[in-house]
Amino acid sequence: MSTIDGPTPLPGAKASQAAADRQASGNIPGGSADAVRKSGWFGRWSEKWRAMPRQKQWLYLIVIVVIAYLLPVINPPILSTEPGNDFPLALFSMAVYALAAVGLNIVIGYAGLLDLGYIAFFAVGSYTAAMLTSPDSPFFKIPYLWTIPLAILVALCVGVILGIPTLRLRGDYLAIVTLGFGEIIRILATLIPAMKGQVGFQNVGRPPGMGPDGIPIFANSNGTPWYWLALTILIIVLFLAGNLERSRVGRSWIAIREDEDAAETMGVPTFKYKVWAFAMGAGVGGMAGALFAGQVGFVNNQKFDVVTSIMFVAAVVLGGTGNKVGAVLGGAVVAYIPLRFTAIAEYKYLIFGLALVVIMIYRSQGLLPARQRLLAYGHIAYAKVRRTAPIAPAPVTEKEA
Amino acid sequence: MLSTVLTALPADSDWINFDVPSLMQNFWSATFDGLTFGAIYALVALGYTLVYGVLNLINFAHSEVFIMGCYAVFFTLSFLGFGPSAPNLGIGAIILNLLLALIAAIVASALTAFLVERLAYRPLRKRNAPRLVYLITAIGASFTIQYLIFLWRGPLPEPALTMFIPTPIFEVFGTIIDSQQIIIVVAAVIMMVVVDQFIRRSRTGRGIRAVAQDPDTATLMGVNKEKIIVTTFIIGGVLAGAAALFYVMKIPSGVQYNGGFILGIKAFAAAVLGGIGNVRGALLGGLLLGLIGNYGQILLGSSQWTDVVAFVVLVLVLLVRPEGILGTSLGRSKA
Amino acid sequence: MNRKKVMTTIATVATLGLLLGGCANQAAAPGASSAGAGGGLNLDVPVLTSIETPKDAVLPAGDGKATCPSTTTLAYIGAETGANAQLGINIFNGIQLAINEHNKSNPGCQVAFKKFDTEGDPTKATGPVTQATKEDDIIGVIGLPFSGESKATGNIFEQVKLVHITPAATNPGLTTNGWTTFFRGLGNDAVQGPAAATFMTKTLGAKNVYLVQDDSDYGIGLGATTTAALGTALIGSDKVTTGQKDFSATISKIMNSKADAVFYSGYFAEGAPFDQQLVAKGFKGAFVGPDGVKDDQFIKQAGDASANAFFTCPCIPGELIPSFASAYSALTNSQPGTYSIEGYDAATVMLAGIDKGNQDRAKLLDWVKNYDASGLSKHYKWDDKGELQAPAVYGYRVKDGKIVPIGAIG
Amino acid sequence: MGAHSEDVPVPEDFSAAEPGAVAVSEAVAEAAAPEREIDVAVGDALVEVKNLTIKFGGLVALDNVSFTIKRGEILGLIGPNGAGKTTCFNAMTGVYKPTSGQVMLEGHVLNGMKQHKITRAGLARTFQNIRLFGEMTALENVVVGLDARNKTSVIGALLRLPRHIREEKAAIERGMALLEFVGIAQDAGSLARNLSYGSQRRLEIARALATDPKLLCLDEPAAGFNPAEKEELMALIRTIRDDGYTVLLIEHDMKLVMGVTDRIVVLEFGKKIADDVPHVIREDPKVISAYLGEPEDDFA
Repeated sequence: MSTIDGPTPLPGAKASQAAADRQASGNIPGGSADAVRKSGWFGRWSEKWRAMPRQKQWLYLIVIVVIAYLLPVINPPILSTEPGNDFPLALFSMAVYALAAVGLNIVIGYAGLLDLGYIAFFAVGSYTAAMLTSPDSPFFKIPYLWTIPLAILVALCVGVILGIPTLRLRGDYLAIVTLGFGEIIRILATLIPAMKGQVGFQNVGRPPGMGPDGIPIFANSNGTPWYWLALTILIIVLFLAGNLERSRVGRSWIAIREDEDAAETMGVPTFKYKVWAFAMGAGVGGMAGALFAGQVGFVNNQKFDVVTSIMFVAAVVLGGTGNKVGAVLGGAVVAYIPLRFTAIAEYKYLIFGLALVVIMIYRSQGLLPARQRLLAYGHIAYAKVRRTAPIAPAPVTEKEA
Repeated sequence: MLSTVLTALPADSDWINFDVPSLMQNFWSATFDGLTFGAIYALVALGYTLVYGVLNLINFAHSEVFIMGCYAVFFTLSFLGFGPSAPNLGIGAIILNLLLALIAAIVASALTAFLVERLAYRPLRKRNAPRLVYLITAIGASFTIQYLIFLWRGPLPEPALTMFIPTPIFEVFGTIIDSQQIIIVVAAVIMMVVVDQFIRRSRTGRGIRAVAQDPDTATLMGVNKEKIIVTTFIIGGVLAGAAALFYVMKIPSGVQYNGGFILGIKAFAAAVLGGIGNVRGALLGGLLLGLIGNYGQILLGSSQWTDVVAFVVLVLVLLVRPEGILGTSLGRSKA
Repeated sequence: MNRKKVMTTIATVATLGLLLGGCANQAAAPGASSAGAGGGLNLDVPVLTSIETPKDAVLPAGDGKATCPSTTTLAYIGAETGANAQLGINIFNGIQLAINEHNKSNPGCQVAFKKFDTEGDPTKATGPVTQATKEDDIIGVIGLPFSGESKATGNIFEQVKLVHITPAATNPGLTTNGWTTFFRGLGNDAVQGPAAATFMTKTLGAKNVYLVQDDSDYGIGLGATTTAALGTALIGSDKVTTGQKDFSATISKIMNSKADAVFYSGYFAEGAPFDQQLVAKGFKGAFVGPDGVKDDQFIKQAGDASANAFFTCPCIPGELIPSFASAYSALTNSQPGTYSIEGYDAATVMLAGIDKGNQDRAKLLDWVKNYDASGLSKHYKWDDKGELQAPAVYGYRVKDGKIVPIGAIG
Repeated sequence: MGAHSEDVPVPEDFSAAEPGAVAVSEAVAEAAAPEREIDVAVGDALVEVKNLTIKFGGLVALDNVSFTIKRGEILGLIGPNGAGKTTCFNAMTGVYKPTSGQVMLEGHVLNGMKQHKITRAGLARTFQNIRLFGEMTALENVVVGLDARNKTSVIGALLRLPRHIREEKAAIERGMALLEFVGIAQDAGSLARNLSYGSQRRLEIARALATDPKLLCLDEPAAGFNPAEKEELMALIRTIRDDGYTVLLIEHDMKLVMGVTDRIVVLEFGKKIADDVPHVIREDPKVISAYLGEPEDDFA
């Protein structure tokens, strides 16, 4: 039993029923009316997006990215988390959460593996950075920036090590086992003396550079450069995730999510790709952890608990499972809400909980339910189809439903 | 990474060692304590297992169903004059009061379960939402309830109240077994047996199994699926309410806004260990998890090991038996 | 089905009856009377009813003639929510009291007070601390209460030379970071641990002490200094986890070890249920905890079991200073809690500086560095690392459901 | 349950084009799998099933069944309900492990191989109860099948190395060709779950063909079709065979089986009871008695 019941192929009676339904709804399978009804103004918005010429899309993207970079400088009044929390630092937190959510989206959204212990990889990344840069650690030291690729690598390996035994399990069994592993990693940080438990590691390294006032550019109180670093990494990761999505790898993941047995029968080495998904997600999580460790400058075992892990899952689903842009949005929102509402500190988690329930009830597909595109050159083919088949009433291709 | 950490460790690398003499010395007390707590796990685990059986849903808000029961116990007993000191009452009066608390807890938990189902899950079922979405609303509902309690009662646990002083009843292998342990284990096992029989024999129980096996066919055969789902949530709530009474009995200061969360996770692990969807599996899983945790922490020398040992065993069991120890599901269990 | 339920209920009731029958015949609850229960232990330590406040104690009110810009702000940074919120609430109420008293008598100098919430979590602390350091009006900070968050953020204060006095963080390592802006308003664990050991072995006369520590920075640090000071009196030790509720395995080890005193190095959230379960299992000895356990919440959550509890604390019993206690309860409708008076005194140090014209960060830092005067609780003079020069550790015990002081113990 | 042919503008096209279909499709198959060696040695054994036995607990689902599938033929596997057709099928494609016996493809033993390796070895299948990837477009579904022959690695995809780009472009082209071949090219961009029933069945065939199989196993491909659609399907299957593929067909509908297959293996209670060309099977008393009681008027 897979945890993500993708809309299954429709056998027997259900199929004809569904077909009849479709006829009733105007006989436009996956037609625009259908889509708009299901996804509201976001859907309309994303439809417009698809209809735009590529140059225009790029233009918009560049504007969005520039605005994203300028956010800490603009510090927009209503959006800002001040006076409770420093806004650039809040943005950094949001970017880190978004990064983690993009990584987890590979595991949950693409491959359909419910991982409730994702925090383990975040923790591995944090500890990698801390133990190789903090003066509190007995290990050899390397410059902070080197710990980022290393954190990816270590987390990736841990992902493979944890994945090989656990990924034979399906669905909710996988969920509880990953949850367990998440806890185990945290507790081991308490139990293994070298990992220093709650005592933790102080003065975790930072990227080089000194400001004119003698304070390092990447001081842990200086959110803006950290945010820019995280945002840049986030954008690169989004590009790479897009590459994976529109390839054999992404297709295999989605196929596994949709129907693991059928995927195996179609020649997809499902186990191998599940491990890859796990490892890729872990790598991104590890990177997010290393960034986080660098900014906070202090790593101990307190942050890596089940609740944070579940927050990451919430971010992915909230944003729209399977949609990497949605994951960015989900991650940012999940990090933002508690930071924004510190003025009413006591209500922040209540607001968070209610928001999860309400959003999920009214937008079950998440905030951005756009479907992933799985072919690098799909638009060419689909365009050809559109040209040659003018009879079909405006076949809306490769769009969400 | 672990291995690098281990090999690169300086002299203090003896963080893991097996204290067998300590385990031998404390074996029986660890066993009885483990069974007591395991029985509580089992009762909560049943709630997870039943809901999972009919809806294939991890009801993350079940821990809050449980904690509402704890609050009901606390308020009822406070109202009845219980406090930090052992009550100066006769046996009959104590039993009566505890029964009242039990009823209150059952009502509170069942009501919470009902409301969670009604407000968080039913709207999703109507919309045919993907299953992951249920998980997130469950988490959202869990947070909401927790922080409603937080706003109402504050961050701290409620003051302790003593129901009765546990008295030694008899001694086995040099270890005293007290009245509290016996009450909890015996009552929990009786309840589980009742539920098991109820699922197997009653009409509603058959309905539950039918829905668990195949919701569509069950509906075609005239089973009212919605009603069955609500009933299942309520049964889970009733058991969580009972568990709440025993939990507060054992840990008087456990009544706290987030007090159910970790216990909920352990109970869910117990359900999976025994074979999720399987009523007897929940009992077995709960008791085993209680025992394993206790043995593990004594063997390894600190209670910080409890969860590590419990989860490692869970993983190992699942690797050998991917469906849990008693791996048949609720639907397929024999009538 | 109904019949079955009824039958089960009857069966359950019958069982309950049987078992409770056994308990009703038993004598009074163990631990209900603490005196002499521990066989050879001297548990009846006399209670202190008043302490002497320094005659020359500086009070926040000052001389009433101070003037300062209306933007002058002091801040509290620390837990307002989260598991350890109560400690934070105790502290900022103390600060609020000091500032209220100051502003009332100094119409020309109205100092503003701001609070920032860290939840006591080191990873959440950088945001609020950075925000506070960016607000130029904030010239002095009281906080952060916990060692972990202090460790994570000390360098941010250092970068902008913003003075902060912690009213509660006791980890000895905090003053070894070379920070010039960090001051500790109480004795650290290196002072408390030995004092606790002496208290147990000498005052209580314990021969076999079992030490249980949690996994917190605080618990581990204090556990280490106490272990060292106990020497051969220590017969065993165990570790527990933050958030743990069931201590049965640890307790069975303690019972088998025949310990006559248990030292719990951690916080009340775990300490209270631990003591409660310990006594419920028939433990007759003394339960000793440090300042993290000393809280009214401990008594509430441990119930009657708390009758066997003693505490050590580098904090001064604020409730024994009548003027402070009454003013505090007028403000908050509750008695002063642990560290209320430390918060009050720390605020007083800074307010006195402001009154003397030290109204920017650099001057206020200098003021605190060279401070040498008595507060309501003790004498405040820091060494070059930011440690108090003459800290005191007090002993407390539970008597009739209240925490009462039993005098200085080291 | 009839499919809604108005959903499917394809069949009309297809039946109209039927006379020339073979000629067209050869070119199509060429595009779909250009590296494929056209098998000339028609008639030698492609797959050998030897003494295949499968037991579930005490139940013998398949009892010592042997048969061969010759290169270039359409072999029908029939039998009453519960005769073990699907079990046999699942054992061949690696879903079940045989209790004893062997399945060999071109002399290589398939037993114990992972399912995806069996597929890559050249054995593809469709599902009786359609199992498409619902959230993917028709084209993407087919490309998943094509990926069985692609070699892009994760790193290659991540960095868009040349091979990835080459394979992606080729995959689109071949995928479209295959969709055209089964007649649903217009729906290339529609989500599989939104396709009509008939198109979903066709898409399953296209997806299986995309793995470039030596043997194509179809599990009741005509289930739920009306007679007209069955006709079209028969034509399609023949075209596939004429294109050089070998086909194993499990089917309930006798008319379809008799009309399209070159040879038929009949199972009953897990045992093979007949193995011959259609017109002999039609007369076989054992087969007739096996089917007695089953109201298959097509057959009687």
